[in-house]
Amino acid sequence: MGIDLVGMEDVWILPAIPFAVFILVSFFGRLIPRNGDFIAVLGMALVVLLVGLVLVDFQGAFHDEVFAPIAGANTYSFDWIDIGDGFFVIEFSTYVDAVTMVMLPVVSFVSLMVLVYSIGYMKGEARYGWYFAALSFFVAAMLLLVISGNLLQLYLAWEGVGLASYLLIGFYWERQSAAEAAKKAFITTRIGDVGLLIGIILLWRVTGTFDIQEIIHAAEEGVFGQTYLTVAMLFLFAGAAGKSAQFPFHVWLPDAMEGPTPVSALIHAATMVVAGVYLVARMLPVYDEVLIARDVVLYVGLITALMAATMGLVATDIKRVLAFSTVSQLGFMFAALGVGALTAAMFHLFTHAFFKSLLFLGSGSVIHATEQQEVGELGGLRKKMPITALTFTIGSLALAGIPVFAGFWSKDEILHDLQHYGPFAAYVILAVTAALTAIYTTRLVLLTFFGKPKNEQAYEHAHESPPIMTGPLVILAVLALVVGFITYQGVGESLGFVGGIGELVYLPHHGPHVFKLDIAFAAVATATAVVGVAIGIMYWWGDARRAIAAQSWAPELHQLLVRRYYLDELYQGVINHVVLGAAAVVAWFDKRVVNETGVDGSTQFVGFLGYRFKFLQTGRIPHYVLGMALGVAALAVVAIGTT
Amino acid sequence: MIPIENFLILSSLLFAMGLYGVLARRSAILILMSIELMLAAVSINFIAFATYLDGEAFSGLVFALFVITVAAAEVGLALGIVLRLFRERRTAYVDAADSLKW
Amino acid sequence: MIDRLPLPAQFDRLIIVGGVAVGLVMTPILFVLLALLIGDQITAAELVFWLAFTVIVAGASGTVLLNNIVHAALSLIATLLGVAAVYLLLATEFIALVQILVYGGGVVILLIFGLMMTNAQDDPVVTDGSQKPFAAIVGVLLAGVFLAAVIDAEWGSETMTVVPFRDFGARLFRDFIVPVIIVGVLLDIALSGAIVNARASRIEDVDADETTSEASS
Amino acid sequence: MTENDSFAVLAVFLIPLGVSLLLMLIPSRERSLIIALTAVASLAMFAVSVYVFLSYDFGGEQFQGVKAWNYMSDVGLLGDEGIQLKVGVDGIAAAMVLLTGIVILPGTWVSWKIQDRLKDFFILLYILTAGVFGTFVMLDMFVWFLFYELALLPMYLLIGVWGSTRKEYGAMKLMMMLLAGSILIFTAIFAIYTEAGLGTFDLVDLYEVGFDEDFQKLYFPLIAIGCGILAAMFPFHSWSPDGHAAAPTAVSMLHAGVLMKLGAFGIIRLGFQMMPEGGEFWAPALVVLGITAALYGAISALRQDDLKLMTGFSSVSHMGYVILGLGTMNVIGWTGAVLQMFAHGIMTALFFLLIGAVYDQAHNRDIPNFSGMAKQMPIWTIFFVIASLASLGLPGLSGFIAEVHIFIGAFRSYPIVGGLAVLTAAITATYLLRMFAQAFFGEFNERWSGLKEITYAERAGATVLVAAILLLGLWPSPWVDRISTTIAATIPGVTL
Repeated sequence: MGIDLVGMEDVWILPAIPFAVFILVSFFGRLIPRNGDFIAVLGMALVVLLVGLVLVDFQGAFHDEVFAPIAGANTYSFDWIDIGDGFFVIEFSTYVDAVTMVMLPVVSFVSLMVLVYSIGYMKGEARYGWYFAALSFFVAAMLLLVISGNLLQLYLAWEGVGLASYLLIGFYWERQSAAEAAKKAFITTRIGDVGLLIGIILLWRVTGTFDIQEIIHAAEEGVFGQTYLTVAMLFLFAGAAGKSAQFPFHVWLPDAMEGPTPVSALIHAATMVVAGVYLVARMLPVYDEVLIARDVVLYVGLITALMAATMGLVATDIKRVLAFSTVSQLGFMFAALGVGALTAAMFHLFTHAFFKSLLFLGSGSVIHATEQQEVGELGGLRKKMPITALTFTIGSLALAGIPVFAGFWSKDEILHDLQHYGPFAAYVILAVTAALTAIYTTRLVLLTFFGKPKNEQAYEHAHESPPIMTGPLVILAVLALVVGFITYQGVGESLGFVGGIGELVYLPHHGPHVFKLDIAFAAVATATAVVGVAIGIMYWWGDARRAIAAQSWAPELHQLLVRRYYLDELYQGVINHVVLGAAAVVAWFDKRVVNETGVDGSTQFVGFLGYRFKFLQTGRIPHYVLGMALGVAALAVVAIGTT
Repeated sequence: MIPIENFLILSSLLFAMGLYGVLARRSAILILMSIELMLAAVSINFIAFATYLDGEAFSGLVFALFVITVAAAEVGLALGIVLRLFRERRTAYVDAADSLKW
Repeated sequence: MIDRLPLPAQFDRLIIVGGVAVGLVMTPILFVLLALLIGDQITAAELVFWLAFTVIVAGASGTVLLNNIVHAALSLIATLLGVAAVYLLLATEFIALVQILVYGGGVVILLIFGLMMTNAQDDPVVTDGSQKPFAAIVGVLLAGVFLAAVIDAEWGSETMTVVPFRDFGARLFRDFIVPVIIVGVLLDIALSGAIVNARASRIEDVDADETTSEASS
Repeated sequence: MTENDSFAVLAVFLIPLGVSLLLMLIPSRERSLIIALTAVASLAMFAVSVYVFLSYDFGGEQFQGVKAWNYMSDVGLLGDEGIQLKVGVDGIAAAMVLLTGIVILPGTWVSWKIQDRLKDFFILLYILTAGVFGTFVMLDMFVWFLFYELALLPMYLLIGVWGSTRKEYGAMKLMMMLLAGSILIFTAIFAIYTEAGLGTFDLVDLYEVGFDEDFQKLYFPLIAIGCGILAAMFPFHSWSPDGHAAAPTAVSMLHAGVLMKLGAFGIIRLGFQMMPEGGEFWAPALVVLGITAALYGAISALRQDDLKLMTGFSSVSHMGYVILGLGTMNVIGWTGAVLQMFAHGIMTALFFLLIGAVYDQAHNRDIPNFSGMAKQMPIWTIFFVIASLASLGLPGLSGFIAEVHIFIGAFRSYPIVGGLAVLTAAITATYLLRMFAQAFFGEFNERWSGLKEITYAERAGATVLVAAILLLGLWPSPWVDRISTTIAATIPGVTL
């Protein structure tokens, strides 16, 4: 009974709940005790519950073979706009398939964890209620995005999460840096969104529909021209790259750390930034039709992964290291998608969500305790904050790709697929990146929790966070430890699925594949991770003297990384000189040419003529009479001449 | 019997001379006189047409009569204005009255 | 003002100059016309017309050309009398009579009064404006146009209609009574206006006006 | 709509006209009476316009609520029917009537703040409103033009007397340019009348004529430019930023919100409906002008410091979308254009309301002078953010609905132009967010600690507008249905 109550056709309820919470809390938050935070948490818990029910229904449908896991179906739709009797239709439609079913638990569960955690973290902040309202709004938009059956609705939700991100990055808007970061994030993603919208419209132009599945069918049937489809999919990817902070749009994500830390955990690590990955995964059958576009995805992923990892090596802000890490890991996912490895990408997305949100929440716990974000001011905190230190370390090991931890399985899968389907260089680059990941992760853990405290005052001040914060940390740590195992067929079956994630999430023409641990390959991957950890320990254990030596070994290189390859400066320069320069030229043109020459000029011309002609008005009667007489004479001459 | 053209030629010449006077003279009094010439020319035309071309020979005469009458009134009024001008500007020259300029 | 006017001397000169001028112009024309009349070339009426023509043109010329304003005014009288003669030739004695009475007796006298009240000084004056050449051009042009039109046109009827004096008066006061009354009112208003305009302003006003005009100039 | 609804159509312009006459009889010291009267009037206009909009049956005839009164029919010169007072609405007009009804509501409320000659202000404002309403509902070309002018002329006094900053310059420039446009329209109107030779100014009859193609090509630009000046079409937009900057709040709201739409409406009514072939011939030019204006206005706005100037250029940019949408010659683009007219009207009215609210206190609206205003005036900021989000085309708000139609319409006909149009939306986001970061966020500038939160009247007005923004953004089909069926049925050159 309860199981039938909410099925796949009712997924529209999922975003509706947090949206209702948003309305309630943002308008009436002041009237509710505790500004309505518990409403947000309870609402989210309800969503998690419903997601569970939907999941059960999905499994049932899967077993009954009501629909194939990938083909899916629009489970619910109504026309929102209809022009010309179905010629141009914008509909509201929900679509559920295995990819959705990966996303839904991630989004809802991490959101619940973050909301619970926030009760402790945000305690006593101004705009406490607004925080929960905005977060609920974000979740609503994100859930809507995930269940969208058509691209325009997806775009709507896409912009919705962008808005939520903007509002939450700029939560501390009194700080100019926060305001600037919010602006930067919004504008950068917005530029990507231009591409997304263009891509959507280009797809519509040929197929006449926004429905994702119909577009995929059309692409598979070869309705599109190859070049046309390539261009369209590249535009679409621009949107995905913008939202997922891929090169060259990655600049906004490190700055987005100006927002409250739980926000970074939820939006800028676990959920929103993977929307790009989700979009490309959703459209992957189409990308498979145009390999050039898919290769672009691969290369962008590779570049981003490597670049962000190197930048992560030198970052000193605990949250920024994690931000670079996020960018880098998103690069991993895109690289996997770039070789058509849907399973690997979604699997990594899944595990990454848990351990990266764990890491962010852990860093939030540290910041909450010490009010310090720079690793140079931290150190030795494991004694003061044992739970945080332990969970953070688990998350780090997962990120580094140490076996058993979640990250190992998914990263291994990606590397495996790259080795098989991609160019060899791509595999090498990602392997190196994996090693670098291990290095900076180790560095972060060592500098934060080990060694001697560098700022005694902050250290003295530090204390373990309250249970409402450590509780989510522990839950997430457990998950970061175990979720990787769902790749195994047996684990999947025991949970009620047909098998491991590879048998659930796959492209139709690739077919399901049963995970088998390739011991040799896994050993190589593990060795890479262990070497990375070892290098990290070697350089940063104790007083980090070697690390400083390495820094001074090539100061230019170090500076290059610290300044993030000067890309921010480049963009700022382009904005200052090219965009604002163009704006200045146009403004000048408008002021001088259009207004002062064209408009004022014509009035001045008339005025000038008037000034000249007024001298005809001598005021002397004889002159007027002469004029009159001349006129009469002229008229008389004309009259005579014509008769 | 005198052909009508003779009268018309006479009035044309008279009118043109009057016009010349109006345009060429500076003194307001002389301009008034020139206007009288023009009016006389017009009256001649009226009467000539009435006598020669109109069977009743009436409207033209009445018109001429009114012209004369109105001319008298006009001269009276105009002289008043001229005197006024003279008082204001110490001259009766019309080009002194140019406060309408620009 | 009046006593500064050198009236007697002017009259002397006027009589001499006027008489000589009229004599010089009129005598040859008179002789020619008489010769034509005697030779049956023209009728008496035509003789009178041509005489009147000569007087009118000469007088009008004098009016518009003479530098001396008084001479011009006297030329105007001659012209208007010539016009009266033309009216007589057109068999409209009444209009001729009115012409002489109103113009000769009224208007010209008024003009001469105006002259005396304005051009008090005996100084040599330039009575013609700077646009004299243009005036000549326009005058000649217009005269040319009129003459061309008059000569070019077909005038048809060569008979004269003579309206008896009595009929004229009867119709004037029967059919045109309203215009006549209106003209009467107009005259009245014009006279009042003339009086108001011409009446001397109070001294202060004059002074004020002068200072403002100086300031503005 | 039933037969009797034509009285509702009549009422939309008779109410403001009657109220302005009534106001003339009230002594100007009776402030509260004036306020009460205008409150009632604004609500009445709102109610009637909502009724007109809702009762328009989009499955039925093109023009509904039609009713004609002849009053110059016997004049031989003008023909048998001559000039009539003929009213009626189609889907486009119904939407525009609703827009006016919505905007006049807050427009009236915020004007109660005016201390100086309140009565005269309202008399002129309501004459202007009557003109606007009348233009939307008139179906007689001559009377149409009469009301068109009636909507323009009070503007001069309203700006010149109650305006701010360079008000004489702004008022004069606005008036001169708009009247220049009127001359073109006037010429075209009489050319049409003569060419048709029907002896009537009845638009419905004239639509049936089918003018000669050369005639259409010659006279369509006259209408397009003449009305385009009022729609701030590039390069005739110059009056718009200065005029808006100088105008008092309510006038800016009505002007940018409604009057500019009158221009685009005129292009549809007299241009495309009358001369479809000419419109088709010149449509590419409209596309070029439209996209130029959109980009140009957006880029210019990047450099503006004055809030009102920025909004003015933003209006130029958004009206560029309208022109672009009309130029696409397909139903989607056209629907988008009309929706954009509505959406921009609401949103820009909200902008000017809010700018006016702060300018009244601060006597300053230079963006760099403000900082951290969200601390002092949070409600104001929230409203402003909503308006800006609508302006930059955030989905779920009115701007997106309109823009996405225009983008898609543009892509159908001219893909490159469509791409540029989408890019413009990003530029819009850039200048608005720059303004946010500078004026609303960051450290609070203590200089403005004396500023008070916006008044309750302003809050109420802003709420009405925000409600409209959300309604159109989330439930667009009432608008889309009415507008798209009208367009598909009545504009000959416009295809799906």
